[in-house]
Amino acid sequence: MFEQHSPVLPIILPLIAAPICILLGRSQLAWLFATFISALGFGISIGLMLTTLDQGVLSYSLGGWEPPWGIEVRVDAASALVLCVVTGISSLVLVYAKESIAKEIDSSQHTLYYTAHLLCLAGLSGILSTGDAFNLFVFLEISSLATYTLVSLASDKRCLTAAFRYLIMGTIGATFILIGVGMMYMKTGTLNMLDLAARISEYDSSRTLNTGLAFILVGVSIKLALFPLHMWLPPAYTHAPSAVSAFLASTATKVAVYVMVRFIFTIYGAEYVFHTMGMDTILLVLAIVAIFKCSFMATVQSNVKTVLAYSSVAQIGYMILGISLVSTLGLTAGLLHIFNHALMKGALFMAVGAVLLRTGSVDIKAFQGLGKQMPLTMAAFTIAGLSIIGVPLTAGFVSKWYLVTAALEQQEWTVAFLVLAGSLLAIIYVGRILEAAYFKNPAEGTTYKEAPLLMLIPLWILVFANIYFGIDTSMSVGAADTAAQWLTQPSSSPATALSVNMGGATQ
Amino acid sequence: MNIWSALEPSQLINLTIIVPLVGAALVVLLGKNPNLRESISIATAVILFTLVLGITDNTFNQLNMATSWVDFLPGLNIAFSVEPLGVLFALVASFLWIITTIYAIGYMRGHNEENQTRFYCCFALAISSVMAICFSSNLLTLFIFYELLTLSTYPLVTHAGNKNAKRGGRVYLGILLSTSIAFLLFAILATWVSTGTLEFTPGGIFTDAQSSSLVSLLLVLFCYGVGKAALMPFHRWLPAAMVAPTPVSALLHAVAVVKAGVFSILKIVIYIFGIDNLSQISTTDVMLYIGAATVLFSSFVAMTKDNLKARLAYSTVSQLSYIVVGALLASSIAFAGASLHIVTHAVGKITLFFCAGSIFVTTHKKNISEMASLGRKMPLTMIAFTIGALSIIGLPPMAGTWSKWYLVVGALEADKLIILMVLTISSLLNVAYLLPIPIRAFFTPADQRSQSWSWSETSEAPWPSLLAITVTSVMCLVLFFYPQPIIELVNLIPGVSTDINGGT
Amino acid sequence: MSFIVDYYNYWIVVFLMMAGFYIVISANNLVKKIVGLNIFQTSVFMLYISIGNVSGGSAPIVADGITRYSNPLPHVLILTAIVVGVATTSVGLALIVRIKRAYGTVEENEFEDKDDLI
Amino acid sequence: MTELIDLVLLGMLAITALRIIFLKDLFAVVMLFGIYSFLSALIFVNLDAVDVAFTEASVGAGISTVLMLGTLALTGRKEKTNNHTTFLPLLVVVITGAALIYGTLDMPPFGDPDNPAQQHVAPRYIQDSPQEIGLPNMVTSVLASYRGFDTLGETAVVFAAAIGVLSLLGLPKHEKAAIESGLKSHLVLRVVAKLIVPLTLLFALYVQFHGDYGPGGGFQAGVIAAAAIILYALVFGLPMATHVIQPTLLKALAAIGVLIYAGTGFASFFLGGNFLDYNVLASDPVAGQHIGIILIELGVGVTVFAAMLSIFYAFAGQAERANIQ
Repeated sequence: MFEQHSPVLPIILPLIAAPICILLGRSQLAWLFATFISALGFGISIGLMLTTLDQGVLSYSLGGWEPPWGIEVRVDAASALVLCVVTGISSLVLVYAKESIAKEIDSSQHTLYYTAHLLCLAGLSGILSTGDAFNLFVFLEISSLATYTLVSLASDKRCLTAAFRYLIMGTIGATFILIGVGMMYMKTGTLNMLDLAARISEYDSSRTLNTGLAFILVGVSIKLALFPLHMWLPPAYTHAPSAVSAFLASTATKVAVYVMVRFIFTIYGAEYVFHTMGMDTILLVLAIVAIFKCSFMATVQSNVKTVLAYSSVAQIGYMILGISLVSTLGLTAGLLHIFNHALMKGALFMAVGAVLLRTGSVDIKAFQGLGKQMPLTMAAFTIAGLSIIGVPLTAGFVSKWYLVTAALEQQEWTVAFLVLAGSLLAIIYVGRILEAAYFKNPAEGTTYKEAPLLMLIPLWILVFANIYFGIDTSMSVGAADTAAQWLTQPSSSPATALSVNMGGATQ
Repeated sequence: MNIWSALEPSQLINLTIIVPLVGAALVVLLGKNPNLRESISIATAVILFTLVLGITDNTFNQLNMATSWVDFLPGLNIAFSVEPLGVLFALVASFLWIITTIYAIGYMRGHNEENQTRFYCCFALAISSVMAICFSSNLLTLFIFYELLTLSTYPLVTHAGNKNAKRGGRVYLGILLSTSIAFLLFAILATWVSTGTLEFTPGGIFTDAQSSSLVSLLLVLFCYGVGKAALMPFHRWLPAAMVAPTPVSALLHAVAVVKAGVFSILKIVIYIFGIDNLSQISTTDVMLYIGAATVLFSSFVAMTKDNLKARLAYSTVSQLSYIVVGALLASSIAFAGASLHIVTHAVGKITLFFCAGSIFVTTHKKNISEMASLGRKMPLTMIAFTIGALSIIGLPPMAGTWSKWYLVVGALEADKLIILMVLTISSLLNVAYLLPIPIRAFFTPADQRSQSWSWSETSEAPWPSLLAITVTSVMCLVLFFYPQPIIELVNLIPGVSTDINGGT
Repeated sequence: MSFIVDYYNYWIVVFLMMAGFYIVISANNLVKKIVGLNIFQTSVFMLYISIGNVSGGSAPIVADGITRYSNPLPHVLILTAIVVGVATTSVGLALIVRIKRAYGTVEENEFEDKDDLI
Repeated sequence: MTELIDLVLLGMLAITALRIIFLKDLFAVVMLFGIYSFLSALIFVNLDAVDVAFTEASVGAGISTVLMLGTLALTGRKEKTNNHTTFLPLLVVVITGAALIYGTLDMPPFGDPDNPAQQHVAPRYIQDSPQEIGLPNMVTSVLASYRGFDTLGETAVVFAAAIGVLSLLGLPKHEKAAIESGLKSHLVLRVVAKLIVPLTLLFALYVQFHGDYGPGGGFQAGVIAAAAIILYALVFGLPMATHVIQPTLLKALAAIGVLIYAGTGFASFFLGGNFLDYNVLASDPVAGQHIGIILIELGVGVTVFAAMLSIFYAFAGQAERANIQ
């Protein structure tokens, strides 16, 4: 009986599980329960993915009120793809978290951690599935508030300033989105995304709509840490507990990229954004600067988590670059990189978390000699690092392949070359850490044990996923390609009950 | 000759790639027991060689062999197929792997190296990648295993684990990965986008639909993208890689890795650009002269090196460019010469490296200046060294004669007199930097005493190493007198012939 | 003149928003930043309510004899947004309390190293 | 007339905002912010948004200000002068403001009934909601039913805030503190408080259940009820308050409120409707809507009350700690 409700389940399951976690009280129970719920959400998301690829868009009217009067949950291939990433990573991180937070978070707060994690998951799933612009803002705020909490749970005091900076920037971003949505509403009288799209397409150009778009793009850019609005990200990911860094780095910014895609392609339409407003050039330039500036920043950091954080900002540049190429192939590349980057960054942060657990530090010095002492962890780190560089047979290579192909298809030779040149910087920042691990000798008299099994299992699942999706790309590319096709040519998506509905609604 | 005739021909390709992998796994499993571990290594090498022999047999019988692993992207898969050039390279690599393994047993034990299991394991992995490169049927497959070869040899280069090894490894990985990602991958993607295919096709895949400037650019990108071919200025990694143990230098940096580089260039020239189209590409001559410059320049550098391995490394850089030059002369016979040079240079240079390693293990001497009168102590080794050196120089009765001969004829046929001069001068330079070593060893007395030499003075390298050296130096001779099978194989390459003016 | 009557409301609201925004990004004291954030958001709420205003309308509660109501939708949205605002404020203030305890200051330029700068 | 009042109020807001920029005394800044909130509440009333005004007054001027004052008590009331350059922030603000002004130039005229915002979706809420939902207060209808999912999200946000504050500051242990706290020594305050607290609680209940007919609802009621306890805590001291309503109970209540709301949604599942479809809760759709709205408003009220109060407890607990030290 739940099948017809499946589009809304990934949101409300964690939402209802969060208060239950509080009532359960004991952190062991909360852990089991949260992991179970998250895994359940992952299962449902995969089901949704298969259904959308098979039957097209799924629409679900909350409260039985048909859109645009009620709120609609609308799952298409793009949402389902990112949803799978978010719920999947969340499940793995939760498994991983038990051992990881034991050292990094005060034991009295473990239950709160799981609760906040579930709330964040609910918020992210909500952003991904909702078909209503204002509802998106609400879920954005749920996930953001939970995120601020998660970041501030670490024992290092610097997490507090990081969380505060994140809070200020994030709230400014959210408020900008709110302003943008208001302006859209002002001109169209609706909040439903499809309805907005239909009504915006009636305008060739409107100052209010232009401003609205600009505010939304700036707001989302803060959330997704697009250069130069990324300043909140490195400290937040550096000082957050490792499990949180792993979760956020592979989901939160990805969801923000999804929001940008949604606003550009579904609501305003690529024509409006790129031709009327000329946003593609701006995004392209920012993306390339992000890739080089932040990759370079990553090469000079001594804290490994900071290295990974800067690398994240650079990798977000790749995603935005894909979007800014204004083509189906470019969008495919961007979406694909969302998926693949989640696999690599998740694994990298998990490996670093394991190192932190054993050595108590994430400075690059702490990695000295770990190649021998924590061989499994460092092997995982190596493979995920190679994936970041984009070595063949890893997921990262597939992303690079598509990005460059997309750039060449648009005759952007320089861009294509820059994408590849950017990965050379990745060789440096990954290489530095690997050299420390394999060539330096550990400090005198220190011996560390291999990470506990409960951390190694999720870590290696991600590593295997990196290899698997680097070889068999049919699944990931297929989903990204379908999603991109539907986003760029809405007419090619299979007809749904809703589009019939909408015909009546937009009269 | 083909003991695997019971198997389906295409399975042989899979086996050539998988057998070394299985070998690697077994090596790791049996790492605790050195004797067993090394037996496995040799057994794997022998099995692999018989497999390649089987493939060679099938090639002569004109059997088509192809296999596809996975569909990587729509219209693009990881696939393998056999063509004569690949067979040639596979023969060389798999045969020399047996020899090198035997040599390595002597060397590694004699030197009491650490981490021998990792060494044998990575070695097998590298050979597996080389096999995959040999039989790759499209550029993507070639690229993937090209990168894997780089990565699997990295632990070998940095085997010593000290500061020098780290620095060498950094240069090694840095240059090879950077050039392959920034240039080779870029060129492959550009080819893919502009032609829609990456298949190796006799006669090339570019048509009139691609602008000539694009094709010219791609040629440059491919030549520099294959950093393993060590074309200047991206040659620094090869001397840097000499920090590795000598068996690694011998097989990988004289045979497998560098030859994978020039082999890739040959394959790209013949199956992506097409020999006939080469002369119409405006950058061919540019790259040709860069190759020629590399030949000369690195020979000069080699003369200045006192460290024996460094001198050999620069000699390798120079010899690799012979092959590049041969490929780019746009002449069928020069191309044949280039292909042959893969074989002849391999046996010659591996002999030299083996000797260098033996000298180091026995006497701990690295520098040429310390090797005076070494001929008294290691006469067999130094005789082998002389044979190898003569082969590299290209003097009869050594194998190197043939390839140089064809290269020279090719240069004449292509009417490139400058190249002819370069080849001649370079041969003289070879004489100048290689022959002084045995001369010094045999004729310069270490001190003033002049006793007559006796066997009791000798202290050669451990017997496995000595055996390996003997085999390779004999090969140098054999291939001079009996090059026919190899030449026949070269003639099977589409559009390549050792007959003047393209044969019939 | 009608132009001004049509838009003065929006313009002043824009001014208020920018005043709040300015406080957020220029203030050195963290509490003041939060105050600025609240002013910024409250002004955005005013923008929304202005959108929903109908001249001559009345509050959207059914009453006899009234035919023209203001638009209830922006009101609903802003009710939600206000709650979101106070939620953010309380978490922000809680962070400030902890920062004060950990660093002994809530002035941005007094944190120890560059990494802690907000 | 309305326009004139509007203009005057907006002018006062502008002056307040400017003053806040330049004031260094944070206590004054926070008080001015309270005034700013009240003024905006007045504007909301003037623009017919009574529910919003109610909320802004209780939240912006009430809870937010109290929390800010509580923070100031811990962090000091003076902003220090700094040598920050004001140029960059000014530039950013001017650019943003210019973009907004540019955007306003195309906006539909203020207050025009023919604006798109008034045309498309909204008319149905105004015309049909009294029949479809059966409530006179359209805001409640839209909030609780048409856009009930937003409100569920809003409840989750409040819950998330409570989780955040609790994880940062922790709840005070409920024990008799050794030292006297609160303002117990002031007789007048004690008497007035004793009178006001029950009245406020009663008013909260009224707002909670009258929200269907007039301004109000679960959110405002929750805030008001919390305010009553806050007043109690201020006068009689935090230990007394935590004795009356224990912090752990609050934590559970905050969770239960969300569960009531989401549970109502799940109930719709089992009765064959979509999530949050109240029509199926009773045989008659309108009756079903009524039941549903009462339930979810209750959920909102409980969560908001518990969350706001526990947030206050957390801050007050910090102040208490600081005092002891």
